[in-house]
Amino acid sequence: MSVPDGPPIREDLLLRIYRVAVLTRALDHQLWLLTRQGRAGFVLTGRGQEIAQIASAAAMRRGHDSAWPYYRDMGVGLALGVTPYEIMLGALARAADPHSGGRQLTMHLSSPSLRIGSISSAIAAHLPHAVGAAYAARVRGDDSVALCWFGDGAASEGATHEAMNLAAVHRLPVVFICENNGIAISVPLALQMPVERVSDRAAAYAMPGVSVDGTDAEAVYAVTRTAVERARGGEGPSLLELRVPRITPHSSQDDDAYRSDEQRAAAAAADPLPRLRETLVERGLLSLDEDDRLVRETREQVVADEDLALAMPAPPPERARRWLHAGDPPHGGAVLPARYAGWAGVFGD
Amino acid sequence: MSVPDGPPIREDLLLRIYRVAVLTRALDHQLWLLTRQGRAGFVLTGRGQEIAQIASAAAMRRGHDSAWPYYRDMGVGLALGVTPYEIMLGALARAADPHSGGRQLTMHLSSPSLRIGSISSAIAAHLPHAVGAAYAARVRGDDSVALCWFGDGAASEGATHEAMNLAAVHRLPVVFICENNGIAISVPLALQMPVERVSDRAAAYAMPGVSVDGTDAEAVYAVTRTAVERARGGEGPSLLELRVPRITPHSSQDDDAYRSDEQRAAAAAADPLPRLRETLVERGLLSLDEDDRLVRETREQVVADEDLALAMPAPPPERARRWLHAGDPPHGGAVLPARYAGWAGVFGD
Amino acid sequence: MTEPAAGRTMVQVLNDTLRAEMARDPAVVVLGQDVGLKGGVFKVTAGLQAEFGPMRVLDTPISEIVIAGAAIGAAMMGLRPVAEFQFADYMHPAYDQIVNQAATMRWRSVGAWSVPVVFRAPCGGGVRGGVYHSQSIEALYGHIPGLRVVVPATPRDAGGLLRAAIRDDDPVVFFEHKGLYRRGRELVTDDSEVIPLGLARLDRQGGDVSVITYGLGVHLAREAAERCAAGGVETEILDLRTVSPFDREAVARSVARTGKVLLLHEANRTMGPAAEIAAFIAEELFTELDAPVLRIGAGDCHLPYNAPEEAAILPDAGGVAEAIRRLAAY
Amino acid sequence: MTEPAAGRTMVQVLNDTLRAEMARDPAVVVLGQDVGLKGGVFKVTAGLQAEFGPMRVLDTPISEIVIAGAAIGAAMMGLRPVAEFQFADYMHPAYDQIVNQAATMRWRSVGAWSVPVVFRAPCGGGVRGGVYHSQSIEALYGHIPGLRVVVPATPRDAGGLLRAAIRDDDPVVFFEHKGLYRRGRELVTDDSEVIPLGLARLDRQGGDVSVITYGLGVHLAREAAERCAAGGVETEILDLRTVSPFDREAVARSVARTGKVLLLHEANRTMGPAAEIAAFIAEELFTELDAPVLRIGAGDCHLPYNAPEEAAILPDAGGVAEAIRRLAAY
Ligand SMILES: Cc1ncc(C[n+]2csc(CCOP(=O)(O)OP(=O)(O)O)c2C)c(N)n1
Ligand SMILES: Cc1ncc(C[n+]2csc(CCOP(=O)(O)OP(=O)(O)O)c2C)c(N)n1
Ligand SMILES: [Mg+2]
Ligand SMILES: [Mg+2]
Repeated sequence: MSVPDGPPIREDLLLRIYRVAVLTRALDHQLWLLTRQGRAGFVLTGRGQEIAQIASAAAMRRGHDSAWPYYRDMGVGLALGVTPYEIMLGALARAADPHSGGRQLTMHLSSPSLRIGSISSAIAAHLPHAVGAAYAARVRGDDSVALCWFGDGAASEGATHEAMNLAAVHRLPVVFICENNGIAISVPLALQMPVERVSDRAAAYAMPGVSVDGTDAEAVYAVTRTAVERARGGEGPSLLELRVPRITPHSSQDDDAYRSDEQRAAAAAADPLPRLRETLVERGLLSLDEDDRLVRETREQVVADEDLALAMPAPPPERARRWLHAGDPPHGGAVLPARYAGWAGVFGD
Repeated sequence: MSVPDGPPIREDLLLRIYRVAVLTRALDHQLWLLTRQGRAGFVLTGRGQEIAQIASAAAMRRGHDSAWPYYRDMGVGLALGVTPYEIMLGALARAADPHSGGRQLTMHLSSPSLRIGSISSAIAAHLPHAVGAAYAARVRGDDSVALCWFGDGAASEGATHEAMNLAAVHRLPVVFICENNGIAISVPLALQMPVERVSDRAAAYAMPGVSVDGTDAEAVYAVTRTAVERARGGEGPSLLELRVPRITPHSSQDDDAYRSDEQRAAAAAADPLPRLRETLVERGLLSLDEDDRLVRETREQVVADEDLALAMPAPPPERARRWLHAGDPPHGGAVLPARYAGWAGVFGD
Repeated sequence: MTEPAAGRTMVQVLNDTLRAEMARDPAVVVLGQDVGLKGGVFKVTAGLQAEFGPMRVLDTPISEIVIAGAAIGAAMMGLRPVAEFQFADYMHPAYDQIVNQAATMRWRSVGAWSVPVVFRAPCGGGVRGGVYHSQSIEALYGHIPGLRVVVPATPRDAGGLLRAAIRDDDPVVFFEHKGLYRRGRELVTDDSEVIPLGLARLDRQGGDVSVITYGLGVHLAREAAERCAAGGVETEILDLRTVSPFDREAVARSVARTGKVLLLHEANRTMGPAAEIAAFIAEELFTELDAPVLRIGAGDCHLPYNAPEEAAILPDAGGVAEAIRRLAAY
Repeated sequence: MTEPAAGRTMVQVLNDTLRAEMARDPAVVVLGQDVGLKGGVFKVTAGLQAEFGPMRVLDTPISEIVIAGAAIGAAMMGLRPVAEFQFADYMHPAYDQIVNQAATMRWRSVGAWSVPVVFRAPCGGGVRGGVYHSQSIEALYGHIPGLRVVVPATPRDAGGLLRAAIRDDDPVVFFEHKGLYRRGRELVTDDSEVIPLGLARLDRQGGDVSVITYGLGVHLAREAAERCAAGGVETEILDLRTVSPFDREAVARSVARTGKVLLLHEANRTMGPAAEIAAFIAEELFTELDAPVLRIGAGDCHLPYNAPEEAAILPDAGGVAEAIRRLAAY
């Protein structure tokens, strides 16, 4: 089965997706720098997967639909309104980090207000949560959809099978989005699954399965939009495969030695940002000067966030056991820089 | 995908399958009787699934291929050479039961010599074991195949997905055999999976998936034989769906009240034994007199086994912790009645 | 509902409590295998699907991971799921969801997410259930921060504790001993009673020896206490009700009263809950002790289907009485 | 192999031991995530796939259930699999296979089937790993009949114990503390040493106080003992090496020598392994005790990524020294 093409993307949206992609890339760059400098302990980013993440997130109804991303989904977070400052706070394990108070590794987002589930490092453990969120929507009779992002390796977990099966049996409003970067740390797709495409799995659950080039913003937006509307309309879950490159090593603790120079070069060559920039320039939506300014200003913004975050305190030791159970005073979250007043990621303006 | 038809079944084999089916049914009948009389604590049998079990087991190379049945597979056990006497010993929780020494519930077979894995009550937990057995064959370079039987409900477990995926990635010699009786205790197939056929799952693992009428001995034998040879030939795993009726309640502790009279009547009407008898009679392989004698003698045999088993002692309390670890004296097994000298189930003579 | 004169069994009280909580709060849902049409293999959920429909009482596939995981996600979105596992022995496939997800969610999100789920399962042996229908696994959850573990001993406690567990904003693992489901009836007149989690109940007074236990152990202790009373030994029985966190004050008070303690449970002895309580006493109540702290649990073995071996592994009233007498004579 | 003058780290010894056992016995195989081409995220399996091929060193999908389950089935067919979980924190999805299958197989088949599998996993905190790369979960397996649980403290013990675990005919859960992988080197001259499971090692002699511990705890205890020695307090350190079953005789001898015991581990305190040992002492060595049995474990909490909170939860040498002095002064 395959999802028919969705509505054509609005051009202003395409530009917004690019802006968030530039922001994601700038933050990504800065986090790797911080780690090399030893000021952050660990970094893991989604370089190469930004467009897939942002364009799919752009297809949801923000604050209404729930998002269940995984650790590589910085683009999803920024698209939904998480600020770079918060991500800096988390990467630097600062007390004010509203997502985990510096308790979880970098990029483990969590935001009830943005309806972003708490990311767990445990692969595929969140797919059942997304299905539970969709079940809750059914029970309560609201029309929210649960979108769930995960990697190709996550498709091998038993949890993934059980989640997709239950969602399909009851036609629950879930969109399963696999960011297939062809590898799981060092394990290539051919050792992960016997099928050509992750989307081939959809047939096992009688749900639509679509595979698109995850570096193509318009294609990603279209298929996600269609799957979201389908879910909202009571027609059940879909499985989307977004094919993307993994440009960096798995994480700052990985040497990537298991990939050949050619493989790494091929991944780098598949970088989706230049491609989207070209499209925008061709269509006269962005001039190269505007792009230069955007890139420069974005980098300045991220560096400013970094300086602010670096100045924030680490969690106090006596806080360690707080929030194990209900009843503790609220964390309070982070005071955002003024520039983020009304900030709403790709949905801005 | 679908497996091409296998070799036609040898007619003498068809008769043997029937003989074991009659034996399975007689034992089944006697076990329910024992339970109603309160002399056995619990009974759970596969009435309606015998032909599917026996004809599929008949397709394996006995003592060479490994068998990983589930609790309902009395037919598989008897086909492979387990004696009714042993099953009686187990159902009556006697010390001499060679399969579990009366430690497991009825029909939880285990026999290294017949290469039957130890049945666990835990649904689908044995599929990974079958895959491990196939992996061992690959490592050791022998050409044995692992056959694994399970129910439709077992298809929903994460373990099932992980097992099928790993087997398919490495084209391991496994045959997955789902006895689809359309229900899991009280949960109908439509609440268990969104697909029409369990065999639809095969596409997710790029393996052949075939669905046949599990009351048709020739069809079951043919598809299993083909899948076994395929596995032995290094072409990888297959998924077979054998559609069968569940004629009894789930077990002696189940009231079957969740099924309508019509549903129960339909299951009874799909009984595979009369069908196979007809075929045999039509083909002149069995006369009604011969059949009467077979049924009578078989019942006498089972009753004789029951009397013997009833006379055997229960396990001594001081044995309770034996065999928790290596080093304890062997169990020793059961002394079989003389009539079972050379007994080899469907492979007999 | 009006109380039947004869009182109610634990199964009836659990069923009535679920029904009342579902009627009271539309956020309460029940999910699990065979919980709907069949009403559960032990009938704890009987009649609920007919009353509340197939979504609020969901018959799930045989998928323990997503039973637990969907309950967690639904709880994060405002529901109060009661997830049933058909037997405690079949909770293990969901272990990751319960210990790595439910138990960590609030802490790892610095209080932002709540997971008000009750993970229910029938537990316990002595019912000829064999290896996979007999397990007592409370220790596997008692070691995990962020979880509470409850094991009721009486119909009244079962109702009051389940009510508290459902209304609690954090995950609770709730074990019901199969051997207690229909073991006698109790008059439960107050159908709104909420028994706070973490509070023990003094089941019997007696100055010579304290038996600290829970679940089926309470009934073994009662029987043993009767036998010992005949010989003039007075036994105090403390029913913990909540195994983790257990009621340290109540334990301390009991030890102060008798100075002699027997810890009892059906779970396997080694690294069982009794070990924690014994360690607590040896560490903080050392000077109060007049005798060694004795423990009785199952004999560190799986439970078989055959009766003689099972009886040899499980604790019994005779052994409990013997230990009480040993302590009294110390 | 010739021993490098500087000795070897625990990672090197584990790697050498796996290589030697695979060369010695063709039935030994290694399976897990990233164990082949990458050689494991901690390099414990480095170079093995190049030497023994992609089947005997199998890079599996991210499927913990079948990693454990296939190891079990392969073991039943005569192999001796060493199944690696990338982190102890990710063993939980395989919990059912390990406790309901591996642990019960021999017992439930009255001795007919053996499951000689080693379930290996890096464990432990203090490495900024956060909630899912820091867990110490030995208690979750120590409570299960049919399993042995091993946690080495030194490179030599890691090699000798892993060798014993691989050659053992029953399932062994083998935890390696990440903080010890590269913490110092040890000369390991005998590459054939098999250290029997269940035997403790006297790590340090001293008559005043016994610290009974294992894994990283041994190193905390050593540091604390040095500090206390300055103040004239002599500390004995007993390294259990095997957490379950633990060496009761060695514990009894140590208690007899000092009469004062501190139990120490990094696992969470409540219902941790130390509780079992404390209960054993309170029950069977009561008359030998000259002081309360003290326990130190992690503060019953998940472990965070940020350093200050993590340090507040984990045991440290300072706290251990304090407890030793408290006991000495008792
Ligand atoms: C349950 C579980 N097992 C193992 C791991 C270790 N691990 C962390 S990331 C990773 C690879 C994930 O690959 P994939 O799902 O393709 O996502 P990607 O990192 O490629 O985006 C693994 C195995 C884990 N985090 N959780
Ligand atoms: C892991 C696990 N969960 C739940 C159960 C309880 N249970 C026993 S039989 C059964 C139904 C199995 O249905 P199916 O797989 O279709 O086999 P059938 O009994 O229909 O032959 C269930 C849910 C179990 N044994 N194991
Ligand atoms: Mg990947
Ligand atoms: Mg079925």
